[in-house]
Amino acid sequence: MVEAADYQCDFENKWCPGCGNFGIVNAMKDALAALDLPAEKVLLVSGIGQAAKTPHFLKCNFFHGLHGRALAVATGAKIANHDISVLVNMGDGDCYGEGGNHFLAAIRRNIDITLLVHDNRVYGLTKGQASPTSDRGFVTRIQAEGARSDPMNPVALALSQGAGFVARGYCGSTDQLGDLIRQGLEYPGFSLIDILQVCVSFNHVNTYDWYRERAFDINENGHQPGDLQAAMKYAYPEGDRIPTGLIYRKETVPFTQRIRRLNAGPLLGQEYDRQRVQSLIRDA
Amino acid sequence: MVEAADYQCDFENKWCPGCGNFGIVNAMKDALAALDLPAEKVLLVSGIGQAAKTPHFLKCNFFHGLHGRALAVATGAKIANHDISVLVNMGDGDCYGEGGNHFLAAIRRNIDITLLVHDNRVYGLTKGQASPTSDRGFVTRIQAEGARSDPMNPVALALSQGAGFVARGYCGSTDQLGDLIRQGLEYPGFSLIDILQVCVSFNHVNTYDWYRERAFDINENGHQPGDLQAAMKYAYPEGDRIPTGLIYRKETVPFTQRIRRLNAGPLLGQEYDRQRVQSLIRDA
Amino acid sequence: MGIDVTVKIGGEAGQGIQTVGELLAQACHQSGLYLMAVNDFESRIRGGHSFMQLRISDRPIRAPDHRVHLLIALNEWTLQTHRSEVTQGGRVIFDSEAGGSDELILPVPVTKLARKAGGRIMANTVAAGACLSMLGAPVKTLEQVLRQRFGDKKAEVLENNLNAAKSGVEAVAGVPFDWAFQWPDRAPAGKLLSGARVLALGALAAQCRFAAFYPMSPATDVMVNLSEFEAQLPLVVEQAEGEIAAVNMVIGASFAGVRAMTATSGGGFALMSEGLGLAGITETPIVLINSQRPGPATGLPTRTAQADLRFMLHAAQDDFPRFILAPGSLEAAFETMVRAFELADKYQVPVIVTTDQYFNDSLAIVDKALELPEGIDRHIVGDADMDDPAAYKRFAFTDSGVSPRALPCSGKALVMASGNEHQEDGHISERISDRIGQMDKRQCKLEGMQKEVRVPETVYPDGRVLLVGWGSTSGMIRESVEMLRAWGVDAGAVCFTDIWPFPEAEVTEILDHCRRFYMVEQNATAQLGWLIRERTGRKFAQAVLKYDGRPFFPREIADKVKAYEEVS
Amino acid sequence: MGIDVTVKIGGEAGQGIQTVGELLAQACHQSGLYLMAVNDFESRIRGGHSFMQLRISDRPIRAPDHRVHLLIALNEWTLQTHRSEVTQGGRVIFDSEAGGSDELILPVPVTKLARKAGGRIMANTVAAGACLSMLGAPVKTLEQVLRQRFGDKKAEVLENNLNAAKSGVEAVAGVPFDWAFQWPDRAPAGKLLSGARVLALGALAAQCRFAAFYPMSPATDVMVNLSEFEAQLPLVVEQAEGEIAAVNMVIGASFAGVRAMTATSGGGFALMSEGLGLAGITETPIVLINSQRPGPATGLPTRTAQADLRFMLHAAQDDFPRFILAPGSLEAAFETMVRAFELADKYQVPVIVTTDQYFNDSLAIVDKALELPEGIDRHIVGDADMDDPAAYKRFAFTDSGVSPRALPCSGKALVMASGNEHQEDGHISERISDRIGQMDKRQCKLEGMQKEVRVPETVYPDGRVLLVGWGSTSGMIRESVEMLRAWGVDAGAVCFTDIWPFPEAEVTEILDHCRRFYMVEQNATAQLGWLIRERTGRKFAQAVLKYDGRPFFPREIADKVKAYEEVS
Ligand SMILES: Cc1ncc(C[n+]2csc(CCOP(=O)(O)OP(=O)(O)O)c2C)c(N)n1
Ligand SMILES: Cc1ncc(C[n+]2csc(CCOP(=O)(O)OP(=O)(O)O)c2C)c(N)n1
Ligand code: SF4
Ligand code: SF4
Ligand SMILES: [Mg+2]
Ligand SMILES: [Mg+2]
Repeated sequence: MVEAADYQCDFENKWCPGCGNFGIVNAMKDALAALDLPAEKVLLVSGIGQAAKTPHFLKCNFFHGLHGRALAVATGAKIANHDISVLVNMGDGDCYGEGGNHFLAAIRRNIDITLLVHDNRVYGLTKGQASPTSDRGFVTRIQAEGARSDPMNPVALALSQGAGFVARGYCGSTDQLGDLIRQGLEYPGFSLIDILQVCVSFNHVNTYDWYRERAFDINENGHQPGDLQAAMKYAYPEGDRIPTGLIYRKETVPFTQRIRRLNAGPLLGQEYDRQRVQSLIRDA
Repeated sequence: MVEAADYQCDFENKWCPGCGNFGIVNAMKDALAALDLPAEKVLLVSGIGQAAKTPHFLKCNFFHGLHGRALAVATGAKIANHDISVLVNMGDGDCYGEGGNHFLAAIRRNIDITLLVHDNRVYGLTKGQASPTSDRGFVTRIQAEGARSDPMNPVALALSQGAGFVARGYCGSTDQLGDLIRQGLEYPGFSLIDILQVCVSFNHVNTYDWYRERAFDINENGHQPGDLQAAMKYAYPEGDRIPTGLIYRKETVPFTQRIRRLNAGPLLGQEYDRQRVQSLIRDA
Repeated sequence: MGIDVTVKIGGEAGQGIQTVGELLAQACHQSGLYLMAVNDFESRIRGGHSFMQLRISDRPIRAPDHRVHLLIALNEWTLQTHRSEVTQGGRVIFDSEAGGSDELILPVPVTKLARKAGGRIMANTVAAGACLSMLGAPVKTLEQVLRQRFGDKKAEVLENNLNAAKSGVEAVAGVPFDWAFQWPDRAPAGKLLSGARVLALGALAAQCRFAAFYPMSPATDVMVNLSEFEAQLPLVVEQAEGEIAAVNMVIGASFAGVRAMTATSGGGFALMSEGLGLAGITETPIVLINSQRPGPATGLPTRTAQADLRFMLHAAQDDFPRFILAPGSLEAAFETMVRAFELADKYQVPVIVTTDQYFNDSLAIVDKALELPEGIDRHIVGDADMDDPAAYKRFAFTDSGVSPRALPCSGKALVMASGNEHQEDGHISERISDRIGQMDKRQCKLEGMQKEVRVPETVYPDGRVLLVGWGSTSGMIRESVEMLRAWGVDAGAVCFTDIWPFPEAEVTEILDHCRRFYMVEQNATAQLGWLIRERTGRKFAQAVLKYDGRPFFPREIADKVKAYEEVS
Repeated sequence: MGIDVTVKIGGEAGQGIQTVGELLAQACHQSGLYLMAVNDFESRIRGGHSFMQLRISDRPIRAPDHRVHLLIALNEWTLQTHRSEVTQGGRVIFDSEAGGSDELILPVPVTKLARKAGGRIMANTVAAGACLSMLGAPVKTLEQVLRQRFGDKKAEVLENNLNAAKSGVEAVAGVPFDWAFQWPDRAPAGKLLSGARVLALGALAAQCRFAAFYPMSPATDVMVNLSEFEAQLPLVVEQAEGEIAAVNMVIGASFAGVRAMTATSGGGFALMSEGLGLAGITETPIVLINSQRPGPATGLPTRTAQADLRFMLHAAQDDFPRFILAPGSLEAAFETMVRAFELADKYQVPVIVTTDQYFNDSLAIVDKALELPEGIDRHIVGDADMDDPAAYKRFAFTDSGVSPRALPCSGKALVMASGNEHQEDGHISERISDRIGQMDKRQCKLEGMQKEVRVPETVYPDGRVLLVGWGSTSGMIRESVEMLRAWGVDAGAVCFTDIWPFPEAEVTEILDHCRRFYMVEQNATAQLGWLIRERTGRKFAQAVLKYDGRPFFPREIADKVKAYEEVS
């Protein structure tokens, strides 16, 4: 039996006290334990930013790469060895800003990884610039007149492009979040969990109090994740209420199953027939 | 009075005979003439690809840049001089593949440019690989098992992110297309016109015949561009029918109006008060 | 002198120039001849002007010739542009119904004959027939090739093509041609391959299992060739959403344990440069082919250059070790790919293999058998190799700088990697000791790497003057040296394959033997020349540079060097 | 000897180290002293360990000192880590309620006093008060600074801070301190600015109207400083969706007619490299600041390095002209920015201005008035300057390589630009004559550009040994030379500001005067050293290299050179 504590890591944490990321790490551990997934079966991949430091704070295999590029790394790793569970931690700037194009491509590939976006609506590690999910008008040191772009809606985007598993979590609701992550890991295909994450140092608008007043659980309220139209509605906050939970889920064919060759097992493990290669080259 | 013929250019055209791009160029000329826009008022920006060669085939000011990056160049140019009309020509690979992230950002900025995507569902200039809009299963020389990713739906994406002007044109319906381009140019804000474009050399699936059977004009059929829900429905082909026309339009605040400074006129033309700068620097 | 004849076929893109070329090439190959076919085409799909230059010989050849013996002009433009290149006794077959042959031009109604044989599309076959007939080839040669090519099509197709070929042959029957030659009837020598295909085969031989790419000329064909084997081998070739994605996917796949590569050209390489550094600091083995074309930026997309050398050498912020290998022949390219994957794994570094459009798109005979390496060492450890897997440190300090590499999710040993500076176990660290330790660890691999580096190949190394180049131009340089020697210039050649780590001592020694050395490069600034100066202090006398996007002819190199020699 | 005292304030990120440092710096500045404040912090927002090192003097200073005279330890870690740096007669103020002062350590209950004065947050002010009091500063100095800083806040805030300061002052009242000094009461010398701010002011002075960026340490602060002026001037600063977008926006804005720039660091620069080539081939003037930090890849994000020199020089495929300028002081940086925009416009090329984290994040006194250039020449033509605007050719061949530049949409002249190779009017072309013509046109600008290049600054150019460096380390190198001379080594310094085009002749001459030269660089391979070898054939004797992410101290340079000298 894998326990959450097995993922306990004694490397010094580098986040601010009170940061919403702590809740996310706990939820991840819970989910991994719930699925009885040992570290040997799990690969964490991340970009660059506060969110992207996450893998350092769990005891696991990980690859902490470049700002914006985690999904590409994760895709390569998953294709190479599709027997392992691949979890990706990215910030909102990381995933929807620098990495926006890979986000689109991951949805289209339906690559079987679980993407956790620590969506704090701000660039944390670089000290508080507006992010793609910051509201228009969000004031920062460098956006004195407020952010000029409209915010991206990642949930709506994913739904519009046919994503099969789309959820919105909240760092303050660890149980719900842990359960969403578990479901995401179980889902065969690309799963997006956009996580409302509080940044106590740079986002003084979207605080714990702010979310507490707004976030509500749609599944508890009877939402059926198979209902695309309702999902599209829940993609957008309604007035002051922010829907959280599993917004949409449908059956899909994950990417590695779309590659005929991989039906024979993970690429890494497949036998390489020297004779066959030699004769193919001879006849080429 | 500006006439379409004013944009006639004697630089040798480099497209294949029968290419859908010819219809697009004609529609562009018609639209520019309809708006009485002289070349002095228009800047064409493009990426790299067959579509991106378009500016060479009109007599106009242009910047033919890098694969995928036209929207960024156009944004910079528009901010520098928002008095001019900026038209962008990109291919589907160009805009939704390499340039996908800039496409997202352009929608969020609502930058006042008109984007024409020559969507031939294939990489033309590089000889026929699958593009982001190719159907899954689309067979090419390098995708022998067929494209593995699901196609992107740019219209749905734009709508999901709050774009204010979203249209789908067809290279074979030049009048309709010309009118859409005209409306796009008139629209204050970002306008997307995804153009179903036939590539006679590399796409033998989505041909003139194929489109002729499927494309239909939703505006003729009574669709009101203000209706977001209907628009979302029209974003997706319904069975074998592909909706074309002005799918959605709403009032928005274009990007350059969101920058307080630019209310005083184009950046390029504003006076630079030497005294003031000197004293600002002295006091800094 | 044996056979040495060049045929040039020119026309519009879409007219099937390449098909004519391929038919001729196959015919030559079947007859046991050697050949080299160089492609010249514009960045468009139809129209414009393109041609293929096919050099035929009874000995191996490694360079195109500037002289044209037989020009096949499928349009007026070709005739006008290239007629002056036709050498003494040469002829032009010109697609025309006008008639009126003269000493040079022989009008043949190619298109008309094709239509008669079943359709315009057969024009290529008509042209090939006429051409082979002029060259004195036995009719059966082309027949054989057509049977191979169209054997599995409808019977009618083959029939029509055979007729088309015959009508081409007949159209020039009895026309005298000085350069016709006696066709051998030997078994084919080696294999007829393009550079792109050889690179792909080399990757296969090295057990490459994953390749990601974004289409970009002239690199795409490497991937096209590789993808052909996807169904038959444990191999996945994935088209990425851009070059940045491609290189990061390759890093991910390699980190997870399979040999992985990408291929691109200038602009794509630029986009990959951040990823190159990531492979550097995470010590992830990757192989990256950069097939060069002229820039800056989009430049001339379908043409050739050797102008990214310094960029490849210095791409990405800060210092880290890498290999740069530039094969000079098809045979070398196959082996270079095998070496590239081996070196990447052994030193846990990125390896750049660089070629160019001329190299990738040209066809030639590979004379050496393409043999798989004896065995492949992945240089990987597992739990069983460790005293205590729980204590495994991916970036442990070692004397060689190379740390034992375990794969993630392959045992109890946790594999942790970061693009930030890190401590031995892979966790990020800003400690001075970790920083210096890891930098030194990475940099000190260069010592071992230096020993792997091959000395440039030389011919006539004792020559008074040496011609120095790198990569694909090796063939032209060698042939130009022969010309120079024939003209009485005591010349030799130095052709670099391994460029980085730089073979300092060896190159210094070679260069110290000559009176003067000349750089021969397809760029505007003699990039290798300055690198030689940097690393050896030795300075080239002059540089023969070509940067118009077209490959060198041996003769133009020889001419320039001779001119320089005359004034020096 | 005059005043030369270093205060080091250390604690956790988020404790307000920078605030203490700024208060002290302002106090010194107000009193007419000179200073330099260097920031050292980790890539995190709270916790960990960071410090600011403030050197105070009555003469201009341009480098940090390795000796610490007064250490303010806001936590135990600081005390343990830095106590050994405290020099003879120095003291440590340690935030502790424990009491028990000894010769070195003076416990002061900083946090407790702050709480008393109104809150923990005031700890910075308490510390500043204690520190200034130890140094012998008149009380009114800090009072003044606090009034300036909090004058427009609520009265209570100012009140509390004044009380906090007072309690700090009182806490150390009467404590003897060897390094206390007589505070002058002079008018402030120059202006107190950070490197990032000076770069921004320089851009303003050059009439930069558009800047696009993607946040990246240590470049972000340039943009933060620039954006401050957005409301007051015709200036737009836009956060882009990534570095690729940033550089392309800048190209678009510049093409459309305004002066435009971006600022980034290593990884971002890598992503911009394709765009750099686009600026190159389209001859669009852009200014790009690359503020370096250690790599490879993400490396050490908040630390300093000079390790991208060769990358900047060779970034992007194929050859094209560019400038690389590396200012060595704040004054130079202001002027360099003005020059950068001027040179970009004049030669229609990209100009890279390079600094580093040490440079951007340090505060110092700028002694020279920051004056706007007399006038600004945009080197732009309009219809009125042309005989026939309809015949305008953006890329017309000229002797200088610079073609008259018109702006698009500014008249009848059509401006057409392409990242593909092109003919004179800007339309794409694959013709050999256009290719060679345009390449030669671009490359021949280097002749004019070469004349703009400034010779490296030298001190004691006749020294037997020369220390050679570039950019931000100029201050440390100069000071180390003084030390060496004081120790009897006949040393001089050569500090490069303009690196490319390379001042070949001048550097050769300078270097030929000395017996030996040593490179002093913040990278692992002596990047400038090898460039010097490449361009002059002269080779450095040894290199003093530091690549741990921390800036040089003059003393460590001097020590190493002395050691080399002793064995040579
Ligand atoms: C190519 C590149 N550009 C910029 C950066 C600088 N950078 C580091 S983290 C970050 C953004 C952080 O924001 P986000 O992704 O939202 O993560 P958070 O810190 O908020 O969790 C940026 C821009 C970088 N490391 N690499
Ligand atoms: C950075 C970079 N990557 C790749 C290429 C090669 N390339 C040129 S055009 C093109 C795609 C063409 O497809 P699309 O954008 O759909 O335009 P089309 O030719 O179909 O109109 C590609 C990949 C390039 N020029 N630059
Ligand atoms: S800056 Fe914000 S996101 Fe980063 S660790 Fe601190 S609270 Fe968390
Ligand atoms: S390849 Fe296709 S898109 Fe390109 S010009 Fe030809 S038909 Fe048009
Ligand atoms: Mg964030
Ligand atoms: Mg296309």
